[in-house]
Amino acid sequence: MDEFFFFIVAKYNYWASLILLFIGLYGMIAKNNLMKKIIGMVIFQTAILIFFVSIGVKWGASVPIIRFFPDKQPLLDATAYANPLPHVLILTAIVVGVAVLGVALAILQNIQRIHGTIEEDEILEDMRK
Amino acid sequence: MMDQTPVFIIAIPLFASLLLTLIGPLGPRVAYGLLIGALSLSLGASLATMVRVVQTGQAIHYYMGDWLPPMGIELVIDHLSAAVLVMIGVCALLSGIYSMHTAGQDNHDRLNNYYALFSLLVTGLLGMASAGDVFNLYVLLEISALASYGLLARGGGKAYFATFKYLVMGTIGACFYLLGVGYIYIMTGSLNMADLADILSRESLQESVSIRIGFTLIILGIWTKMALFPLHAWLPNAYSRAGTATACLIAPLMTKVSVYIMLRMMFTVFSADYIFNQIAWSSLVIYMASAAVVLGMITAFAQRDMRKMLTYIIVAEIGYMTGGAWLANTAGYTGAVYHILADGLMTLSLFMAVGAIIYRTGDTSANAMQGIFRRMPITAAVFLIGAASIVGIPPTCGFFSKWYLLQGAVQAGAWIFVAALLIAGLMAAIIFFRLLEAAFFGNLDDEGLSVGHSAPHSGTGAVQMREAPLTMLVPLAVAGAALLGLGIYTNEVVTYLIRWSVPAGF
Amino acid sequence: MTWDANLLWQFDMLILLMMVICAVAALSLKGLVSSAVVTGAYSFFTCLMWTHMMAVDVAFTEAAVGAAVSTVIIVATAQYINPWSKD
Amino acid sequence: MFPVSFYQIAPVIALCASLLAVPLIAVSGRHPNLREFWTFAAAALKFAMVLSLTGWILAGNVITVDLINVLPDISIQLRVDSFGMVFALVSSFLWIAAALYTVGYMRGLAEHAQTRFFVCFALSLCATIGVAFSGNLLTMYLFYEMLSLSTYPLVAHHQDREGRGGARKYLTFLLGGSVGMVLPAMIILFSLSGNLDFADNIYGGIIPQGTGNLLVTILFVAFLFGFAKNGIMPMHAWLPGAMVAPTPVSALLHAVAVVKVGVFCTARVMLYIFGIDVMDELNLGVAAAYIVSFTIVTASIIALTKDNLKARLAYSTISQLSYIILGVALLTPSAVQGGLIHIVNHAFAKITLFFCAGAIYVASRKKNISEMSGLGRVMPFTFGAFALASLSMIGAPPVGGFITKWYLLVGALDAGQTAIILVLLASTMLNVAYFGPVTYKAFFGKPNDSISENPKIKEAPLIMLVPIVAAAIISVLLGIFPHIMMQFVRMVTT
Repeated sequence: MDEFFFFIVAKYNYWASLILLFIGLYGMIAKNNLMKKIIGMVIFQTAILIFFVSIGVKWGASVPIIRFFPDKQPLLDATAYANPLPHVLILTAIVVGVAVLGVALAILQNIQRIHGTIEEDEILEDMRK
Repeated sequence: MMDQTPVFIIAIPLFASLLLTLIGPLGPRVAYGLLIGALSLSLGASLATMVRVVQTGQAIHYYMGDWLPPMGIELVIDHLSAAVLVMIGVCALLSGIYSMHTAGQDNHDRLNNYYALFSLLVTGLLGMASAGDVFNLYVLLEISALASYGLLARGGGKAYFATFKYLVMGTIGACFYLLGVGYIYIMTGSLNMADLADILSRESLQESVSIRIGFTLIILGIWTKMALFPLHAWLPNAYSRAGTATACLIAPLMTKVSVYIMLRMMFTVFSADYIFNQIAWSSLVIYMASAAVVLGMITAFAQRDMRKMLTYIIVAEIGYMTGGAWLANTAGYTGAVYHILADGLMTLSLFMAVGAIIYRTGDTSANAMQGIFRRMPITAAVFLIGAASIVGIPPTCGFFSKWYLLQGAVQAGAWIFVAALLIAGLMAAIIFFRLLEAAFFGNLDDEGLSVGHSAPHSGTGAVQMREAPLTMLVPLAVAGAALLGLGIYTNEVVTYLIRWSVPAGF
Repeated sequence: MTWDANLLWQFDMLILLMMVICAVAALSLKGLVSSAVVTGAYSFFTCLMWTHMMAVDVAFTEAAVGAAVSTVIIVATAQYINPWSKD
Repeated sequence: MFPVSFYQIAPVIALCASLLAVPLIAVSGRHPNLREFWTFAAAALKFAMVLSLTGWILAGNVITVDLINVLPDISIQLRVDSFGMVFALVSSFLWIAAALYTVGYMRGLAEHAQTRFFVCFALSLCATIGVAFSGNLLTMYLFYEMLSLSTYPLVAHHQDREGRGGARKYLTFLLGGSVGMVLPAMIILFSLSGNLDFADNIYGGIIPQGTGNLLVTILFVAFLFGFAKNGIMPMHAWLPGAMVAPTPVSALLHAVAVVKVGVFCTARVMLYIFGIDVMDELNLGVAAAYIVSFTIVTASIIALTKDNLKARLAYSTISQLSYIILGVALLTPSAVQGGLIHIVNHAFAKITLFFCAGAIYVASRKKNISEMSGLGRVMPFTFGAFALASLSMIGAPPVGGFITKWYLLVGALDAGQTAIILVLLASTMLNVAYFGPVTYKAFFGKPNDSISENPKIKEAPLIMLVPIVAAAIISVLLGIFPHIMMQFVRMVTT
């Protein structure tokens, strides 16, 4: 039981990102309001990003900025820093996410303009007419 | 200069799209010229690269800014990507030329922005085909996806909602892919494809659950993007409601490039051995592909709207390629890759032919086909060639891809896939026969319009011919000729390009 | 400052809990504007989480792009459309 | 006679002659005389090329020409051997006759869309020669499909509901057979044997040793029924439906190009892909012989019930085609020779019959046999030719059909198949029963009012009459001098 508890707790950020992932997925698929779908999408993307950043975390590591100490060599030991590569990737992914959000909202405004609503069932009804 | 061709392929359309957003006041003519120029140059660079790859027999590795992998961005152009790059280049250039009249019709204002998105989409596709890095692939996937959302939404009206659905599904797919990449990265610490392939081939990782989850997520993400059968629901509405010029660009290319990514992931990053012996989903995927082929064709049969019919045929064609790739033998793989090239051209010529018919008649239903052979003989001829190719009649290229796929299915003993391919061929024959009969004889139901037996008639003179404008007709004719040309030169394509990329272990 | 789970894991848990709560709230609130604001809060907690994970550069970006720009454009759109959702 | 290099080019020229004529015909659509000139020029060139090859082939040579390498292991390959020569000679010669007749028919009835008609006519002849000269199964399949598609507009020529329905049925059966059966069978065969080239002789075949019997049988059945142009029941249904086409097309379809291509492909596959040895070992020959025997008898009985002359001829065709396959299926040399020579004999006789039917229609607008009573007195040449050709169908000496029957009977005796002999005799009786009355009534029946009171009814135009009489005479000559064609056929079996 302890081992299982440790298994759950030690990787809690992975579990949290998984929960957020499913919340987001639920929002994208089950919600009727298109704006809610978009918010679900944001949550979904962020969950994956949290997962990615968690990869770079290490025990006893610090912010990946090389530290200089007075009268000492700079600390160049890689184990002292969190892995920065996922961070770099995530920066790109965040920007991509915002771009998608922007396009989605633009389309949403046009849907409102054309159909007069952003509720999915009402749109489908409107299209059937 | 020749060493730099790989980067020109992508950089030229990228900078063109930036430039295009800035030159709005100069008018649509300038924008059109710039777009065509950029696409031609990019195609030229692709061709030059392909020639180099074929001559040297080796993949070209290009390091962006001389940063070496696994840190730097690497472009890898091997035989497979060279073939796909040229296919993308040709399709993009043809649909670019074709867009002159229709783009203006669909987008009344700011044509330069439309062309900027057009160029950006092509950049993303070309980048995906040449990326040597799984994360770059994600970024380029999203670039092309974003551009395609923008383009598809410009169809107006009902296109917005269809695009929104596509956007949601596309984002889910891309995020799954990214999550899968994350899993792979945890286990390997690398994102470079060649590097990953090297690490993943180690014994210790073969059994790893994380790798397996990563692979599953990546493949699911790609399947969503390429609209494989149960995940295809977004595609028909999104594509059929787009503007004509947009549909001609996106329909042939987006899904085909996604199939290319699937092949890349399956055989370059992971290995054939891992996919077929460790994962061992083959039979399930073959069933899915068979279902895609048959149900896609059946649904296509039920459509009255011509473009919607074509989009369901795309769904079926995706089944062809997926099935071929998962047959786990050389013939199946060859068929899948050849079908990427063939289907790109087939779909392009059919969409362009239908677009030209819609342009002249203003009708998107099958009724528009009536009497097309008399009124628009060249368009009708290209439509006929494209239809023959989908049905699989020699010497069009569709026959040869079907040949390889069937051969692979027979060798693999996948009889369900054989049956699905044959049924799909016959269904396609019926679908197109209906349209072509109307195109040939005029009215579908009423005999009044058809030319009676006794009426003396000299043929072409009586009905006024009214072909689409030249900018539509020329790419249309080129695409039709390319279908035949690709079919006749199957041997060369297979020998010089596809055979080189057959993964080890087949 | 280093990653030390013994010292700060309760804080970590708290942030994650807040994120989940914000996510659920953002999806279930009827008013779209409040939904948008809660999404901004969600972004802000993400930002904190990342700071805590030693990813300050990502946290900066998220603060600027996620918490600020995204919230602003969502709120702006919510103004343009019907601000009350059915679910 | 000619330099050797000539023999490499001649088959290609023969193939392309009609293909090259297509754009010329299409362009000169507004000048009927020029348009017809191109047809004749192409037909003459084609026939000359085929004729020039005869000496070389008779000397025992086989010409192979690789055109394009379409797949790494298979190329589009032409091969001229004595078997293909028989068919190529017949079809290229009959194109000239048919073209002559067609011009008369089309102008006589002032048909619409004549340019399209001649274009498709030329295309289908190109495909026919392609099938005759194909060197492997893929090439044959390619031209087979080309023929199906290029004859579609011909069948649907009238563009009315009936014509469209017939053409739809036509394409459904042909494409269904070829895409649904021949294509997969071909690919399975390719997976088994690694190539699709026809074997050098008719005994060995190319199916590798040790292939499962069941698989071979399945392949055999797929090929037998898949080449639906051969009209074996139940894949025959397109043939009566395609009767709605103008008569020159029916003549072409039923006598020369289409059905003969079906039969030729079936025979080619049976002899050069499976080989006599394999068919003998698995009893496939006997099975096929009984299947086609059923077709022979049933089709003849159905023919008896038809009053429409063209429909009767159509069922007669179904029955006669099965003779050819029957001969091949009996697997003895005489029977194979008898079957193959029937390609020639039936072609000339049946084209005469169809030409006659068309001439009667042009002259008197009559389609039904019951209305033709007494017509022979007004149209003696037409009905004379008709009588000769029916004799050939029946198998009476001295007309060509006799040779067929003779060899088939000898072959059946060799094979020891008494039942087949009975089938042949029964079908001969039935042939007499359905062809005899037509000629008898025409010459000796009492003319009904519409004929005796209408002085306009006279012989068809000369341009139609010449091919009719010529084909009938050749039909007779084939019976008197059978060795001209038999020497090709004998080379097949040795």
